[in-house]
Order: sequence, then C-alpha cells, then structure tokens
Amino acid sequence: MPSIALLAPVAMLLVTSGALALCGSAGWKVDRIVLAMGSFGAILVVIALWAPVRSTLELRLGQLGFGAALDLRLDAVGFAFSLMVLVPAAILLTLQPRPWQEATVAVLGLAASLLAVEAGGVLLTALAGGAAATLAVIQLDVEDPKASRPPWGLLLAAWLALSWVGAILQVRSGTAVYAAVPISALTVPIFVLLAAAALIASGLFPWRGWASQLWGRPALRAGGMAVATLYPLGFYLLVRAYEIGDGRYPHFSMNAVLAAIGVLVAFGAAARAQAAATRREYLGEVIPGLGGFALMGIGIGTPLGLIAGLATLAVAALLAACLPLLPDRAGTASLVAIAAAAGLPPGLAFGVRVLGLEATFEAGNLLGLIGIAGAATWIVSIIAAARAIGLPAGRGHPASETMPAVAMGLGAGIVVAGPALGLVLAVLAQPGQSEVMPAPAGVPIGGLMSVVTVSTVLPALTLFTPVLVLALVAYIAAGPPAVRAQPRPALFRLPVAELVGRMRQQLRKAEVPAQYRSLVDLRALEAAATGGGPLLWLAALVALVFAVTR
Amino acid sequence: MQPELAFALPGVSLPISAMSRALLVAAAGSLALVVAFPPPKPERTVLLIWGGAGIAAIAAIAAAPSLDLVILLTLGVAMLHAALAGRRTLAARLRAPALAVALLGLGLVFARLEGPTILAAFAAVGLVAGLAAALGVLPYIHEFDPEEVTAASPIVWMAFLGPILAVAVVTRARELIPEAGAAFGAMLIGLGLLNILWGSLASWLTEKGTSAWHYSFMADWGLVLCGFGVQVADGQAAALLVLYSISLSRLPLYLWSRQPLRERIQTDRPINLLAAAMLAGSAPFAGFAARVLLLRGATQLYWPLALVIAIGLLLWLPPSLRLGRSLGLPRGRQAIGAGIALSLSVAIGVYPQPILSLAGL
Amino acid sequence: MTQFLVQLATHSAALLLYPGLVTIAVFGVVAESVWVRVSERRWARPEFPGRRPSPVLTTVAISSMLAAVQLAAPFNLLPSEERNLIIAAISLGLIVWAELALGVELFGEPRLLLLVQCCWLVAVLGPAVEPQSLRPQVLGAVLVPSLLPLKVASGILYLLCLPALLKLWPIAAPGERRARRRLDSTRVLSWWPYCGLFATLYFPPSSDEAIGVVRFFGLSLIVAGVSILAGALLSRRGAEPARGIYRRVIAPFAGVVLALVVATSLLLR
Amino acid sequence: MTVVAVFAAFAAWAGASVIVLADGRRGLAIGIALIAGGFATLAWTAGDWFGGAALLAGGAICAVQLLRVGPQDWGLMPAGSTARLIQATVGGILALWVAASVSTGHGAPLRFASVAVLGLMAARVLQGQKATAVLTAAGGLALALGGASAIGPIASGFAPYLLAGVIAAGATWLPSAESRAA
Repeated sequence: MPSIALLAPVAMLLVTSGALALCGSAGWKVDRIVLAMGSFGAILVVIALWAPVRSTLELRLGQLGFGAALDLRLDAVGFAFSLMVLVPAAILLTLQPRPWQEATVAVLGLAASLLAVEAGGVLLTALAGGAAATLAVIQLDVEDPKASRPPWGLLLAAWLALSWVGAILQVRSGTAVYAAVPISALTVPIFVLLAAAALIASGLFPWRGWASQLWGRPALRAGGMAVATLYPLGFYLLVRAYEIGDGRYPHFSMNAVLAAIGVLVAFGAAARAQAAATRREYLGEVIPGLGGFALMGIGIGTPLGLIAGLATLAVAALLAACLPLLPDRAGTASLVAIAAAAGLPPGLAFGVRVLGLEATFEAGNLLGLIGIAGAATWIVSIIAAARAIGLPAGRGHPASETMPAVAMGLGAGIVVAGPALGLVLAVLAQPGQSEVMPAPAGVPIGGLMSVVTVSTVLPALTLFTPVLVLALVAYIAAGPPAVRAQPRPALFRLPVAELVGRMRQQLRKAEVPAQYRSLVDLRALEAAATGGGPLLWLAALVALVFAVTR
Repeated sequence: MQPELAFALPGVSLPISAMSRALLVAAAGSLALVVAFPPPKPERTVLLIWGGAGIAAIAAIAAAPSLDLVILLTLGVAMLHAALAGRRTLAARLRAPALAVALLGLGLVFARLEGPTILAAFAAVGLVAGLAAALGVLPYIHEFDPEEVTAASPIVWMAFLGPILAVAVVTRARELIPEAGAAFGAMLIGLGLLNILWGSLASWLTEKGTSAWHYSFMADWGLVLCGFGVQVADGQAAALLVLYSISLSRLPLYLWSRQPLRERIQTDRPINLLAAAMLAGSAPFAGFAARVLLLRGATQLYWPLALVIAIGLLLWLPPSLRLGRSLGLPRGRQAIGAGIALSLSVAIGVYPQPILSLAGL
Repeated sequence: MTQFLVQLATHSAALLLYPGLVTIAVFGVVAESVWVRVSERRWARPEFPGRRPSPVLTTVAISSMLAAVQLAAPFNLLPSEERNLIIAAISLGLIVWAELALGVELFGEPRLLLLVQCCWLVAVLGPAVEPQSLRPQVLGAVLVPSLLPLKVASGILYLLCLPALLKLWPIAAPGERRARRRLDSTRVLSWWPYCGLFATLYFPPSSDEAIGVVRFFGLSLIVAGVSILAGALLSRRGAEPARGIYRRVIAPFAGVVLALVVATSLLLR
Repeated sequence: MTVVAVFAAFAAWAGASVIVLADGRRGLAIGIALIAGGFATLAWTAGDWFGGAALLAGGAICAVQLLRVGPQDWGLMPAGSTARLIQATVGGILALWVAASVSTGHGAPLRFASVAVLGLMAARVLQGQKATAVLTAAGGLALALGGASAIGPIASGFAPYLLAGVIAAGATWLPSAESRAA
C-alpha cells in the first residue's frame, strides 16, 4: 500500500463535506447517502490500510511552516483511535437526519479529528484537534445556540496548551514528532502540561463536564457527534505520551495522580448518575463514567492497564453511537443500553472494567487502593443503573433522531461481545499497547479464548459464553420487568458538589462594594484611555524612560 | 530575516526588504478583497481611490532607503490622511501621528548621537513610543469616532499603513541601536502584553460595536508587538502571520460589519461563528499558526513569557464571538467575500510556509 | 477446538452444578430456612420461583453463579488460576442492588447499605493490595506473619458487614413492601457466595478431598451461623442501637483496615 | 563658522518657541521661517548647500502661505500662555543639556536645534486645536527631521532635505476638510 494512501481517509471526508455543500445548496436531498458513503468509506479505507500490513505506515510531506511537518502516521494506536472516532460518527451521521450545513460542519470536524489521530507530531495534532474542537462548537451552536455546549475557551486552552507542549519539545529537543522526541525531553513539567491539555480536551473532571452537559440539550445530533469526535482525543494524547517516554511517564507519581483522577472522574459521574432525576440525566453520565475508568487504566502505566483503558474507550465509543439514537421512553432498548453501560456480566463493559481494576492491584505500589476505590465506584454506578431503569424519561429529543432498534442492537452488541473480550483486546488494544509500551515477556495478554494477566487468567470465551447463554435464556423466559417509572430519591448527595454549587452562587452574586465602584468604572477607564490626552501620553513616555533607565 | 532584496522599478532600483514585500502583497490583497466585494457604503470608487493612495504610500515607506525618509514619509502620509474628510477635526486627526513622527525623530536623533549608552536607551524609548503612537495602540490610542468613514479613521493606521511602518521601524531600529536591543525588545513585549489585555477586554466589554472592532485590532497588534519583541525568527514569523490576518481577515470583516452595526443586526449563523473562530485565532485559521509560532519564540526567549502570552490568548474568544455576530448575515458579493476571507485564513493557518518564504523567514 | 469444548463444558458445569447454581440453591435454602426459623420462630417452606423467574431474580442468579465459581471450594471445576476476586466482589455487589430496579422502598437503609458494602469491599480487596494477586485461594493461603493482622482485621470487618449485605438487618416492619416475602429467594441465592468467599479469603485453601469439602462447607456454615446469630441479635436489640453500631463502628473500622493495608505495604517494602 | 552654527541653532529654537507661543498666522509664519532659516544655515555650515536651500524654500513657502491666506494677526502669548513659555524655555534647556553635556562629538548646534525643535513641535501638536497651528507645527517637524538627517557619521544625502522641504511647503496648502460621516 503506497504511503500516500494515508491521506485517503481524511481526503475522503473532506470530499464528502464538499459534496454535501454542493448537494445541499443545489437542494438535492441525498445528503444521508453521501454521508454514509463518505464516513463508512473512510472506515473501510482505514481498515484496508492497516489490516494487510498491521505495521506502522508513514507519510512525510514536508514542513507546513509553523514548526509542524505534514507527517501522517497510521500505527496500531492510530488505527484503534481512528475507529473509535469514525465508527460512532459514521453511525450517527448516517442515521440521524440533519440540515446540510450542519452535516457539512460535522464531517469537517470528523476529518479534523481523524487528522489529529493520524498526525505524526504534537503540533499537527494540536492544530487538527483544535480545528475539531472549533467545528464541534460551531456545530453545536448551529443546532441550538441557547443549549449548553463545551466552553469554547476551555477547548481552545487545551489545544493551545498542547501546541505549547509541541513548541517546548521542539525548542528543547529539536522535534515534536512522537516517535523522534528523546525520552529526556518529556520532563515532569512538560508532561503535566500535556496531561492538563488532555484532561481539558476530553472534559475529564470530577465535576459535571461538557461530556455530560451535552446530553441535556433538546436535540442530540451535534452533541453525539461532539462526544464521538472530541472525547477520545484527550485519551489519545495520554497514550502517545507513553510513546514519547518510551513506555513510561516521567515520574511514577504522574501515573498515580492520573489514575486517581480517573477514579475521581468515574466516581463523580456515578454519584451524579445515582442522583439523576430522569433517565436522560443518567445516560448523560455514562460516557464520563466509562471515561473515568479508561483514564484510570491508561494512567496506571502497566500494559494491562493500558489495554484495559483502550478497550474501555472502545466500549465508550460504541455507547457514544448508541445513546443519541436511544429514545427517552422506557422500553427494552433503554434496558439493554443501561445494562450494557453499567457493566452487567458478562458484557464487554464488565470485562474491561474487571481488567482495569485488576491492573491497579497488579501494578503494586499501593495502587491497589485506587482499585478498591474503583470497585466502590463501580458499585455506585451499578446502583445508578438499577435506579435509572425506573426513572421518568425526562425531556425527549426528537423521535426522528432516534433509532430504537439500532440503539438496542449496539447495546446488545456490547453485552454479547463480552465473551469475545480476548479477541477485542488482541485486535484493538494490545497492538496499541505494544506500539507505545514495551510488551511484557511471555504469553500475550489478549487471546482468542482468555485474557492472561500476572496473577490470573480470565477465561472470557469459555466462562462468559455459558453465562451469556444462561442469561439470554433466563431473561427471555422472564420477559420485561414490571417497573413503574417514578421519581426516585437519590441515595446520597455529595457535600462537595453542594459546597461548590453554593460557592458558584455566591460568586455570581458577588459585586464590587459601592464605594469602590468608581475605581472599576469601565466607561471612565475607556474614556481616559481613548481621549487622546497629552498628559496620559506624556506619562506613558516617562514610564517607558523610567523602565529602561532604572 | 533575509537580507534586503532589490526590487526593480523602471529606471530606479529601490531596496525593499522581503518582509515589507510580503506585507505589500497582503495590503494589495486586502484592498482587492474590499474593492471586489465592497460593503454598501462607502462605494467602491472611494475605496479604490483611497486604497490606491494608501498602497502608494505603503510602497514608498517600504522602499525608503533610510529611517529619516520613512519618518518623513509617515509625516507626509499623516498630513494627507488628516486632510481627508472625516468627522474629527484636523487637529485631532493629526495629533497622534504627528506625535509619533516627533518621537520617532527624537529616537532617531538619540540613536545617532555619540555618548553614553543611556542615549541608546532613550532612542529605543523614542522609537517604541513613536511606533505605538503611529499605530494608535495603548497608550497612544488615536481618537476614534465610530461614525467616521473608515478611510479617514484610525483603522487605516492600524490595518493598512501600520504593518509596513512597523516592519520598517523595527528592522531599522535593530541596526541602529544594537546595544539597546534588549530594552527595545522588552518594551515591545511590554506594550504588546498591555495591548493584548486591554484590546481583548475592551473589545469584549465596550458598549459600541464599532469601538469593539477598533479594540480588537489593538489586541492583534499586541501579538504583533510581542512577536517583534521576541527577536527570534519564530517571533517575526508570528508577527507576520498576525499582520496577514489583520489585513486579509479582520479589516475586510470590519468593513463588511459596518452596515449591520449601524442597523444593530446580530446573527448566530454558521458564517458568524466561523468568523468568530477566525478572529479568535482558533485552529485551523491563520491566528492559530501565528500563536503557535509566538509561543515557540517566547519559549526560546523565556518560558514564563510564553505562559503569560498563552493565558492572554484565551481572552480573544468572548470579543470574537461578539464581533462575529456583528457581521450580520452577509449576502451576495459580501457572502462570497467572507467565504474567500475565511478560506484564505484557513489556507494560511494550515500551510503558512509560502508566506513565510515570501517574507524570507 | 476440543480444548475449547472441554473448557466450555467444565465451566458450564461449574456454573450450573458445583460450586454454581445447584450448590447455591441447596446451601441457600438450608441457611435461609434456619434464618426464618430464628427470626420468625417457625419453619417456612421455601418459595421457589414459579415458571417465570423475574428479571431481577435472573440477574441475581447469574451474578451469584459467577461469584460462586470464583470460590476456592474443593473440586471446583473452574481451575484455580482462572478465578478472580474482582469478579466475585462485583457480582456480589450486583446481587445486593439488583432489586433497586423495582423500587428503593425495597431497601430499609439504602445509604447505610452502600456504606457497608464499601466497607465490605475494603475487607475483600484490602488484603489483595500487598500480595498484588487477585486469585482468591492465593490470598487465603497467605500466612506471612506480617500480613496476618490485616487478614484478621479484614475478616472481622467482613463478618460485621455480612448481616447488612444479606439483608438480615434491618428487618422489614410488617406492611413494608419488602416484608411480603417469607423465604427471600434473592437471599437464598446469596448465602453460599458470601459465606464461601469468607472461607476462601481468610482460611488456607481446602484440599481436593472429601475432608477438604467438609472443611470448606463447615467453615461456610459457621460463617452463615455467625451471620444468622448477628442478624438475630441486631433485630432483638431494635433498629436504633443496631443502626448506631453500623454507623459508628463499621466505617471507622474500615478506615483502620485501610490504614493497616497501607502500613503493611510500607513495612514489607 | 561655529558661531554662525550656534546662532542658527538658537534661531531654530527661537522659531519653535514662537510657534509654541503664537496662535496667529503672522506669529506662526515667523516661527516657521526662523526654523527654516536656522536649519538651512546649519546645513550650509555643514557644506550641504542644496539641502539647506530645500529646507529654506520649504519653510519660506509655508511662511508666505501663512501670511497670504486667512486673518492676519500675531496672536503671540495670548492670555494663559505661561505654561507655553515655560515649555519653550525648559525645552530649550533640556535640548541644550542633551546636545552639549550628554552627547559628545562635533555638531552640537545641530543636535541642539534638532532635539529642541522636535520636542517643541511635538508639544505644539499636542496643544493645538486650530488646524493652522498644528499644520505649521507639522511643517516645523518636517524641517527639523530634514535637518537632523545630517547627524551621525553617515549622511542620508539630499532626499530627506528635499522631502522635508516639500512637506513643509505643502503643510499650509492642505485643506482642513469638513466633517463627513461614513
């Protein structure tokens, strides 16, 4: 396969957006067909590029001018993340009707997100990721300017921070290409900046981040696309950081802190989920919850943790496609989606969470304590899921945007794929781990039948298959549960959240005391600055003279 | 920066630096854009005449062999510009540019005096203050009347004449006072940061929409001054890209927004949001590449400076959203113009190398 | 392929027969009958679900089977290295909360129950931090003197949590929705995995001999007995004192266990 | 020759002071003429005959134009001119300090004249409300800049003188246009 073909997936999406614009402005109603062809075509191209060789493909097209070279690279990590971005986006673009302007922006955002993942260096990732963020915000505002969306400034801050990381790496080591940056260049301060950029880019906070706020929007077209295209990018940076550091972060404490943040994020989501007033609110916390577990796994810094983290992200990607298509009304589709999200055995979400927690214990250095917290968090999320089954639906998004059958299919797919955990790890996660982290000696972690870890062997296929069969038979026999939708009290409310809420209120109400208002009279300040007053100009001159002569 | 290149005119050979040449191209492009897709008012011929005169002035300043001539030409341009029909009195219009000329002149005189090194420092002060006064950035903001015709307003200094003048002064100042280079750079960075802060905040919080645009130019100039002050190639490249985005993006959008501003039209269409993103320097627009280069330059110089600049860069968004909305919904030719401006900005943002090469960077 | 089919068969047998569903049912019915006898002072006939078990009961059964096969019971058809403590812990957690889908009124003290369950997780997973192993029988086999205090403390915490997790406390007042069942089929499915896990984690593994089976079941029955006694005592002392004990004792004691985990790990470095 | 240069320099300063102190066209004309004469003489003493002539011509045209058009009055030191008087004096003293004691090398008179005139003209531009006064000050600035081009080891040639003369000559010909909205 010629390396120039690496341009094909992004180019295909760009062409699709052009075609959409043309068809839209010409009034032809073929946009969904064009979208399906473009987005699924891109998926096929990515698979066609990777599957035959299953080794890194590179394309160097020279300098762009701002320090970044147009280096594209498709390795195992890029492949996994490309699919995580493309698959949910393609499903949503194909199945959800949207105006052609919105669709055009969405496909452009998808192309930018894919470029960020295929980029060979930090700066190009920053540019493409920033573009994806910009386009996502625009798409959200086009859909509904009044609805909540990720703070643009926050996203810009994340990608600017990453571009600064790239700049520092270039200044310090002469390159910001992932594969070429010397290990010594990734110092603790630079990593902290990179990690901050990653966390902000994906909204990985213990409090309610944009990934959960988006589900409160009246429509879930742009919201679903934003989650599908933006959410994985922060994790991508953290995985690439392993490549820069030759499989390690600059200091062990970084692993511990990131893993702890991961648990906090997951716990925050679980705590909010168990207090949700509607099922819609609960569903909004599903992706952040999985994101927290993924961050915990990736942060641990062991091959098993990384593999579990990547696999968790794959599950999150499928749910990112499932949840926007899910109708708010109660029913089997909701039930299956909730079961898939909560990690009901023997689902894929169950298996990856088990591996993530196992990784914390096997990592040693007291990281097992994080594992205990993770297990408790999982229990809280199970509580939230059980409670959510009987919650009122909440504000429904337009039925035209939903596809109950597809949503149920995706949810069921996540559950049914549980026995194939080993296969999923072997195909998606393990090659990615080997790419950025020295592979452990001995038997590979992921296999067709089982998952081998340091202390145990998880016979995913042979144990989960009978469990799955028994469960299916039993549930079919049992029929749907007789659950009455009703408001349910929260098990607990986090005092910290209430405290933060109160502080925010006070901050909003805060104002300058009357006697000092004249000091911050903006109108007067503006008049003074723009009045062209000779005195001000003279004073400025004197100040400059003083500054250079002191 | 590349050594001066000979730019042949019939019969006479005038040296034009590569950077000036690049800016001349940007100014011409900007004029072409606003003339080809003119706003309802003022009419195209007016823009063409005044713009053409401006291009001639820019070319003259770019081709001036010495700083004396640059300053004298600036004075001449200032007097001619002040004589244009505008709403402010001639005295008000000439005040700041004339002060700029005096300060630049004093700076030049001090730079040429023999004596203690303090004279070089005074020269640096004169040149920096003079440049700030010529551009009309804080603390030497030109008196601004929102209703004044653009060609007679201070925007001309900021968006049209300013870039070339700044390049002429900064490049020559470095040769004139090498011993005060650090002080010169430090003052540029100081004024740059001041203008980033003031420009973005004032653009966000001011009541008048036209004034918000005026302040937004100052914020961009803050970046340019920081870029010139950093005194490494990346800084110059960043400054050049910001100057390009001022000429090819901000100025045309400002002209196209005048009518909607008068009619108090605010829209939230994709075009407005894209314009906001472009004005805010979000990726993939030119501003983002400029910011990356600036951060790189600042990191080479002193990393805390990069941190301060990075924080400052976040202040662009709120005013940019406001300015983007003030564009209204461009129709017909203006819509095409806006599309071209956006496309140009994306092209420069993704692949700025040709422009940097044109500028010898 | 043959290997796959053999494994599939053995795992299915483990899930359905021993130490899975059948064992769970037998052990559970015995323990539950004793509990009903003790709490209600009469023998109650087990209430087996009708033709169609409810989805909640199905979930509980599946989780219970999954937890049971992780036990270090002698002759367990699931090989030792394939057992996993996390699966056991989370499956048991699922058992506790499955009924929440039907309504929160089925829980007497949900907040307290959550607290107790978190403490129970500390008791179950705490001892796994230092050995860095999640094989239940490995943890049971650990007899390093420096780890014994932690093991003992964890065992006590486990026992303290058990009555609440088995919902032996709080006893439902007559008229409450959760008080309708006589012989709680959900609890029937919980006795064996909970008691067996205690015998697995805090005692050396029993050998794959008849005596081993007797020992393991004996230990599990003792745990069940202790839980029944504790449950009876708690119910006799009335709701408030029992609530007080759980509120004031469990969480601080879990904190102590956590401190022991940290201290032991630091000491053994 | 040096004495002539000194007198020329003081003439230039005196001219600048008159422009600072005067509001009427006659006063401004005298001021610009003195500046032009001063810088022209300084150029001649440096041997730059054409340059000096260009400055003189420019200043002369500006002065004549001032005397030819508009209401003829002196307007010297109107009420409240104390500040301007102090300005002119202090400006002169500061320029003298810079030219004579801070800086070294030959050509002190030119340094004095340049610094003094540039400073005072800047002050006049800042004060001025009437177009005539500001334009005259701008003319003065041009003449000072032209004259100052001879400072330093490398002379800038004839071009600055010529341009300065042209600007000075054209200063008072400019229309002070009426206001017009956008």
